[in-house]
Order: sequence, then structure tokens, then C-alpha cells
Amino acid sequence: MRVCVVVTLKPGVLDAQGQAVLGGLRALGYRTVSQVRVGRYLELAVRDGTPRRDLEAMCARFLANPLIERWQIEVDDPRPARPRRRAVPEGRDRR
Amino acid sequence: MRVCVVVTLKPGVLDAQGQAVLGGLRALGYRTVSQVRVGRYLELAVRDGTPRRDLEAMCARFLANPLIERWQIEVDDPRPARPRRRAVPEGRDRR
Amino acid sequence: MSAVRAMSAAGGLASADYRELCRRLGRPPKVTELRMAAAMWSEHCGYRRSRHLLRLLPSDGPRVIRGPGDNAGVVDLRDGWAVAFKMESHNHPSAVDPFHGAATGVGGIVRDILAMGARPVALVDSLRFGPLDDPAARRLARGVVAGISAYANCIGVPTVAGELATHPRYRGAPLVNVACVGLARRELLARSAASEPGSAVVLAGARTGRDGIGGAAFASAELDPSRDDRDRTAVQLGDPLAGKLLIEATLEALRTGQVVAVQDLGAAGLTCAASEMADRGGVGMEVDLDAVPLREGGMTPDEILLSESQERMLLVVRPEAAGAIVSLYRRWGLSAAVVGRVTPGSRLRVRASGVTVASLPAAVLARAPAVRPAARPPADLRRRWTVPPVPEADPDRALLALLAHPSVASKEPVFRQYDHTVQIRTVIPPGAADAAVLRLGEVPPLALAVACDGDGRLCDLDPYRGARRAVAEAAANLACVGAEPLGVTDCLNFGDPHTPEVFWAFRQAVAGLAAACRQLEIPVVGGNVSFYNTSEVGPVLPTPVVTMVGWLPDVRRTCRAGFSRPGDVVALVGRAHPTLEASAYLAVVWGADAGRPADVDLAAHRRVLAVVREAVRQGWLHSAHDCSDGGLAVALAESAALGGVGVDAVVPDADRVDAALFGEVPSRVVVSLPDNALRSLTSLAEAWGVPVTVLGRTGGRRVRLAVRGRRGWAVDLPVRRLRAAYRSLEGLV
Amino acid sequence: MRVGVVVFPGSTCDRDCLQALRQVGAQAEEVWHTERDLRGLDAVILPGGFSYGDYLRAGAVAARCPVMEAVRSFARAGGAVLGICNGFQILLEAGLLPGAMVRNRCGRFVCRDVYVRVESVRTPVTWTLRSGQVLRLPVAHGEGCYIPPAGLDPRQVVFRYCDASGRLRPSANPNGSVAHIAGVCNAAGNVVGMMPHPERATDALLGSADGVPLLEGLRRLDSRSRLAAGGRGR
Ligand SMILES: Nc1ncnc2c1ncn2[C@@H]1O[C@H](COP(=O)(O)OP(=O)(O)O)[C@@H](O)[C@H]1O
Ligand SMILES: [Mg+2]
Repeated sequence: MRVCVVVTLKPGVLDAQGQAVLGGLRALGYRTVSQVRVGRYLELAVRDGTPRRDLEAMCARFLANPLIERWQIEVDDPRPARPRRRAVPEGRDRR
Repeated sequence: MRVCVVVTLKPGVLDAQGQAVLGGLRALGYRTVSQVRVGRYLELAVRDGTPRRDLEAMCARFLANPLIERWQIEVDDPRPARPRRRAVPEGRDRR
Repeated sequence: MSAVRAMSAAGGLASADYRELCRRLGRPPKVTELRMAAAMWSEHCGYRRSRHLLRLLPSDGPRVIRGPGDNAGVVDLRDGWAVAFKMESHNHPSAVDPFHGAATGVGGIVRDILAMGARPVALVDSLRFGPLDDPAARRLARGVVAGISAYANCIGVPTVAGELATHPRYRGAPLVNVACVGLARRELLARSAASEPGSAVVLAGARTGRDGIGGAAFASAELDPSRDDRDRTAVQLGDPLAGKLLIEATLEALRTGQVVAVQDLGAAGLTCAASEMADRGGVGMEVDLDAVPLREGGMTPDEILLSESQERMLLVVRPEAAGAIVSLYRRWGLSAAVVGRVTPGSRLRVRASGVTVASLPAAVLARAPAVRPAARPPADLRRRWTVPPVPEADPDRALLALLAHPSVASKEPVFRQYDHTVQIRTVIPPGAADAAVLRLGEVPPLALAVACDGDGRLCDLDPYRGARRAVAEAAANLACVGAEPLGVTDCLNFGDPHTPEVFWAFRQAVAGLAAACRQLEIPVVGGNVSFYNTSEVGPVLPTPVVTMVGWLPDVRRTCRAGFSRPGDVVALVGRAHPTLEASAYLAVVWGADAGRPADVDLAAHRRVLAVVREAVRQGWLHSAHDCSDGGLAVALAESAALGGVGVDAVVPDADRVDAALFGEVPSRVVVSLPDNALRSLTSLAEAWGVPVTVLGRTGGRRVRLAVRGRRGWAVDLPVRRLRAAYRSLEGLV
Repeated sequence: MRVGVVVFPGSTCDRDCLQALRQVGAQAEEVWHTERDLRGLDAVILPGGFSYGDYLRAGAVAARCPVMEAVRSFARAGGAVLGICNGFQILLEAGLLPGAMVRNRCGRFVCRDVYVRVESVRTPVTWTLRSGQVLRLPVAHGEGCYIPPAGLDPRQVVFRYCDASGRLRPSANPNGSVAHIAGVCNAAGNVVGMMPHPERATDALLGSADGVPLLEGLRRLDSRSRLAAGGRGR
């Protein structure tokens, strides 16, 4: 199954990258952007049926740093017969 | 409005970070993971009603490198009266 | 009484300290004052348990310009140039978050050098971890190395030397010590004492956020994994880009001549910088927190005062130049604001929203009450001095095991991740010799050399001797590249000082450092103490680490550690009786940390180093390498592995073959040299009363070692296999 | 010859470049990242480092700062531009050179000496060298794995990683670059980007002096154009 993890800095934690990106957007003339936060996105191929708590543990132990980051897991498990809605669709957005 | 952008390497482009994360997970004993791709996640606060094509342009010109990366934009605009479904919910996942 | 306890607990101050604070103030403190005192009186900021002992360290010398008490020590070089250096620990933050902990450690020590008005030109990292077969230790090691690499590379300061050792007693409590070396024009050296009442106080660099609040108190307490939540705010994140900009902007600000004093913001943030600068200068200071550039809204006065946000400096500036200095920082893309002014008197006054939240003599904060903990030697020390009977190991296997041990093995997988060539000074890069050598374009043909040493295993068996050995070894490392010591900065890493055995070891180590530096006439110009390095397995090995900086008169006359040519004579300079006591051989091959380490005869040591140094400077030597962990056999094997040239040698006998090969004793240096230089070397050595023993010759593709008076090769291995063992860290970090 | 060295916030090799250029006798000066006018310069170097912290992608923010518009016009007018390491990444991000850069194959920063083979001598830095010549130069980067665009003209490859004898070998490639590419130029040949640092190889004491002829190439550009004018250009 496919698992998407989004890791972001907790609010209040210095986000130097976000600052730099905001500066870059401003320099390009995009003045409507007022804030940018930068995080990590991970897409994992995991054996079907891997329990949620294993995924949580992977995040807490390795994929994220619980002291300064939080995370969000989206599972795309084909087995449970639920609608296959993609949380974070893959691929380039189609216009 | 809040805009989430996920930028990932195109398939076929060497993803050294993904390799490293996979190695790390394996070393921790998570053998059910078979592949990892690492991307960037950006959360932008943008003036409400900013047209989609501006967001696309930001990605094409700056937030991503179209040669090797693709992107996916999710807009959380309060104005259009559509259901407020969060594409990538914020905050740590609640168990 | 319970009110006292409640008050002091709220502020994080012990009740005795609370009473002392009331006494000094002549009234109960305001809450903000209490919190400021709690931070400043923490062990980390206040040196309460170590100050009286650190006074023993010799800090004077003809070249010393600034000694301990300043942000970094400074020694004179030549032609108006001076070199600043200082080492600091970032152990606790690195245990919690190895990447950011180590990264901010680099940032912090760089700002100490910067605060002296020096441009950082080199970094040195000394690391300790639990055994790397443990995935948790490997993760720590990887994170720490990645963090150092990320920060140091980004600010463009080369990491040119370092150490890495592993031992079970560092499991869960890694040591991350980083030293920085900087260059300054003497006339541009900065002061850290505020003066000139009326001057403006400028806070420059990154904006102040909520990170790291309580860091000082945190580093002064043992790590408790269950207190995850409390530790959370103590993690600081670095921004190396801001760190780099801060270097350039601050050096430019100092060149204006308008800066009266400057200090970096480290532990206890603005509270520490303001109170220390005022106290050092015997002046007062007013600070208006409303003027502090903040990163986020809603910060309380206490949070602003104690924030440990990185990449900030506090400057005292002539009032008429304040505007210019502020815009200078802004031109570099940093924030800056006038946040107060220097006042007559001695009081630190802090205002927020028009209300005075603190008003107290700066000295109350800056001079924490001293504490003299009890000390007692460990009860089992004598027992541990007894070496268990061990059989003689197979020399080939023992040699390979020693070379592959992380403490001995090549650290290339580590320093390959560090930019060590930026600033185009690096003449001897890490790993190639016993010390790094940097050319000094400012004062050609002079060069600087840096080495770093510390051996917790030895210190655990005898902290006094172990500390002396660290100084001796650092000095030997410098001699091997032809350098003469300029000064020492040290980092003292110990467990909980309330444990009498820990404090005894600390006291012994300081005494050992002091004795060795005094006798070798090397001033200790700065350093740092880190207590509470404790985990589930108990306190870490007592680990004093010494960074020694030296100079060479001519950068072209230096020497590496690897055999560089076949057919050279291989000789041993210095002769002392090697012993297996406290040896790496016993530890690695037999799992026994046992025996009493040999002491170093400093008078003899000095003579050996004088001979080696002079021989290097004369250009006689093709390699020089001191015998350390693993004794003569490992030194010879390392020189062979580094140079890719084999050797046939006969080593002096001892009571056992393993003692002859792997026994340890300070003051021995393996050199290789052409035949025609041997006579010069021996007559020089004779003049100094130093024995030189010819061991054999370089050449071939094998390392073959025999013991004098015994038949056959004891060791016979291809260089290729030694190299493979020596590269055992590959892929681990 | 006046050579400008652009100082971006976070450049770390600007001072090294200035020092090395002066060592080979060039007149070298700093150019601030907000500069919009490069008149009077004969060549421009974008130095290594971590411009804007390399946050987002290496060189991405710097490529969009004001001075890059000036560099673009300078290059369009035929001026010589050399991007070293981060400078190379900036040129890629600015679209002045083809291709893109990703993280080293090993996933880590790599600092070591490498050998490169000169593949093209039609550039302002290599015109004094022989094709096939092998140089020893230091690299120090975390994102140096070059990905060429489809159909990159092989004549635009300026350097390839090789072993000491000039052979292309995976073990000689420090970052996994496609086709061992270590440096490229634009179609006109006047804009060059390279990952290794010539300014760090300017004295045998530092391990190599092989960077000197590259910087001297820049310094002696005027004699190259005289040669070209005399019809003897290479
Ligand atoms: N082990 C030590 N040996 C010598 N001097 C020391 C030692 N520990 C601390 N010092 C000196 O005490 C002063 C205070 O140290 P520290 O609090 O680490 O300074 P800062 O906070 O400015 O970095 C410094 O001048 C430092 O050099
Ligand atoms: Mg300081």
C-alpha cells in the first residue's frame, strides 16, 4: 500500500527555509503571499495491511523529530473496501 | 487562503534522500517498507481569491524545478462555497 | 518556608539559592528577576562548582592577549595578527536532537570567536558515542555528523581536525565538543565589557523566538526521557545562513571602530549577555523589551529575556553610530534594533510595556554563588588497577581488531562530510597527519596547527594521569607536524557533580591539566565545563578534551603521518617501557578496561618533542606519527595504511610479545626518513639526550613486524588488509 | 582584465575566488547581489557556497535575485561567466545553463579531491588547455549530481570526472552525475559551470595547482580574442 506522510515544524519553531522561500517569492513579485512554512513529504510503499501503529512508530522514531515536528499520515490501502480517495494526489496537477 | 504544495522528483530521477530514508527504516527493522520517495511540502498563506494560474506560475518559476520535479497544488479557499475538505490535514495525526 | 519553596520552585531556583538571592537583593525578587537568576545561577552559566578549580589552570604566557573570562582566549601571532580559540560542549542538546544539537553547537562556538572580533578560520570536533553496533548510537553519530556538516559547511568554515571515540559508557549520553579558531588584527580585537554610559545597546542578528527557553537550566540537569514535554522548548534550531551573515556583518561593524563591546547570545540569552557585559564593565544597563525584534507575537517578558534563539549578538555602540550599525546589519539581511543603553551605576533595568520587570545589580546575576561539592575517589579504583591475567592474542588478529576499532579507525567517512578545504588554507587536511596545518596568507610563511585529544578510558582509570596524557598527546601531535604550542582550550565532560566520585575525577583531571600545561608552559586560555552527562548506564567516562593550537615558522616545512617513500629508514624517537596497563589492546581485544595508565614524564616528553619538531622543520623527515592507542604496532600500521607503503620492522622487546607490539606509553614517535638524514637526526637527538632506535625500512606491500630477540614475524599482513580494517567506519556514519 | 565575483548572501567562496584571481594576476572585485550593472567587467564569477542557505533548492533563491538579470545580459552580450559549485547551481536555476542538479548519490556532502578530464577547450576557462588533459581539483558539495536535459549537445560538456589517468569510472565520480559530467557550458560557450573548485587548487601546498590554468584562462581572455581576431581561435 502507499502511505503519504507530511512532516511539518510545530508552530513557533524557527522555519528558516520558509523565510527564504517567502523572500524569494516576494523578489519575484508575488506580493499576495504572506507566509510560507516548509515541510517534508514522504511517499512510502509499505506491505498491505501494515498496522497504523507501525506507521506512527516509524514517524516518531525516524521520519520526524517529535520534539520540533508533527506529522500527518495518509494511507492508501487497497484492501479495506473504502473509496480510493487520494489525500495528496500524486503527480503534477492537471490544469 | 491556505495553499498546500507538494513537490516531488519525477519518476526516474535519482532520489538519494529517499534511498537514505529507506535504509534508515530498514536498519530500524521496518522491513515491510519497500520504497521511499522524499519530496517537499509547502504551506502558503495567500490572499484569498488568488487565481490558480498565479499559483501554477509560482511553482513553475520557483517552488519547483520543472526539469526534474512535478507538483501538486491544493487550495483551501474559504470563498468558493465548496466543502472544506482538507487535502493534507494539519497537525499531528490523532489516534 | 513553604512560600519560599513555592517561589523558588516556580522560578527553578533551589531554596538555599532563593534565600541567597533575597539576601543579595535585600528584598524578595520579582518573578522575572527570579527566573533570570535561576538561569544565570545554573551550573552551565555560572560555573558554580568548577570556578574555584579552574583557577588552577595556568593562563599566563608571553603571547597571551586574552585569557579565560573572555568569550575566547587570544594569543599573539606576529605582525599585529592574533589567533583566538575556544572549545565548547553541546552534549545535552545533541542527545535530544543530534542534528540540531550539533549544528547549534557549531553556531555557538563560532559566535564566541566572532565576539572577539576574529574571523573564524577552522573548526575542530571531538565526539563520543556508545558502541556503533547499537543502531541508536549510530543514529546519534549520523545525526551529529550531519548537523556539524550542515552548519559548518554552510558558514564556510573548514572543519580540519577532530576526534571520534566510542565506549559503552557514552551510550545515551554522547559528547559533542566543538572548538573554533579565528584570526584577528590585534587592533580590531573586540571587548566584551560594556563601558561609556550613554552608549546604545543593539541586539542584532536573528529575531527572538520561543526556542531554547530554559536551555541553560536544561544543560545543568540530567536527561530524563520521561520529561519529553519539558525538554521540548529546550531544543534550539540553528539557521546557518543567518550565522554566516552574522559573521560578515559583525566583522564589518567592528571595522567601523564604533563598537564599544560585543557578546554573543548563548545560554540564558539576553539575560546572560546583558548582565555579563554590564558586570564586566562595572556599568549599568537599561533594556527595553518592547524594542526587541520578535519572531512571533505574544511573547512574555520572561520568554524574551531567556530565549535562546540562535544567531544573535548584543553590541554596545557609540550613540551617534547606532543608526549606522543597525542599517549595516539590515543591509546583510539581518534584523537589528537599539534595545537599550549603557547607564552609570551597576544596575540592570529591564522594562516591558512601560513597566519595570527587573531592576537589580548586574553582579547579582553574573556572579553566581560558588558551591564546593564533596569529592571522593571511587571505591573500586584500586581493584580496577589490577590487570587480569590474559593470554597473548594472535598479533595479526589483534592488530586488525585495533585498527578497526572506531576510536582508532580512519575518520574519513566523517570528515569527508565536512568541507575542509574552504578558505584555501588547508595544507594538511584531517586524517593525513597528527594535526591539521593551515597556511596563513596574512603572515607568510607562518602556519597554524591544531590538534585535539582526550581519552576517557584513561581518565576513568586515573583522571589525573589521563588529563596529563591528553595534554602530552596534543603537544606530540603538534610536534609531529613541526608546530610549537601557542595555547590550549579545553572542554571538561563529566557526570553529575553531586556524585562525590564524579567530582573527585573532575578535580583530579583539572589538576592534571594544570600540572601538564604548567610544566610544558602552554597557557590554557579558555574552555568549558559540561556536567550532568549521565544516562541509564551511569555517568560518562570522565572526559577532559584538549584542543591545542600551535604555529609553524614555515608552512613548507611540515610533515604527514603516512610513509611516503619505499626504502626510507623507520626509527623510533624516544624510548620508554610500554605497558599493557590501561591499553587499548586490553580494552579492544580482551574487553578489559584495567590497569593504571602510565604517567607521562613531562621533562622527557618535552625533549622528545623538541627533537621531532626540529627534525620536521629541518626537512629531514618523510613522516612522523606518535604512538597512542594500540602502541607501536598500530602506529606503524597506520603509517603504512595512510601512505600505502609497507614496512619491515623489528620492535624493541618487552616482557611479552603483545606488550612489545601493543603496549602503550607516552613520548614515542615513529618517523621515516631517508638514509642520508639519519645521522643528522641521531646527533640532534643525542644533543637532547633522546634515544633514537632504528626499527627497519619502508617498502613492499606488507607490514611485517618482529620483536627483537624473538624469532619470525609476529605480524605479517598485506597493507591492503590493514587498510580495509582501518576503513571500518565506512558506511557506519 | 577585470573579473567580478558576485557576493550572494551565503556565498562562502567569494573571498577565496578573489584571492586566487589576484594570485594569477587578475584584477578582481566584489559584486554585490543587488548590483544591476556589470559594465566595465570582462568576466564574472559566481562563487561557491550556500547562497540563501540553499534553502528550497541549491541556488534557487539566488538565481532570482537582481544581479542575475545583469548576469543574463552580460552573458547575452558574450561576456565570460563562470559558476563554481553553488555558482553552477545558480546558473542552472537561472536557466543560463542546461540541466539540473540533485543530491549526491550517496546522500551526503562530499569533500575530497577528484580528477576531471577536459572535454571542451572552446570555453573562456579551458581555452589554454588541451582536450583530454586531466586536472586534480577539490570538490565540496551535497548536491552535485548533474542531470543533463534530453539531447544535451556533447560539445557543451566541459569536464568529466575521471581517474588519475583520465578513464571514466564510477568510483571516480563523487556524486553520481549522469555521464560523469562535472562541468558544462551554454551553446555559445561563454557561460561555464563546474562543480570542482579551481580556486582551491592554486598551490601545490594545498594539494594541487591545477586550478591555476583555468583562472589564468579568464585573466588572459583578451589575448584569446586577439588570437580569434587574427583568425587563430581554437
Ligand atoms: N575548562 C575550562 N578551562 C579554562 N577556562 C574555562 C573552562 N571552562 C570555562 N572557562 C572559561 O570561563 C569563561 C566562561 O565560559 P562560558 O560560560 O563557556 O563562556 P561563554 O558562555 O561566553 O561561551 C570563559 O572565558 C571560558 O573560557
Ligand atoms: Mg560567549
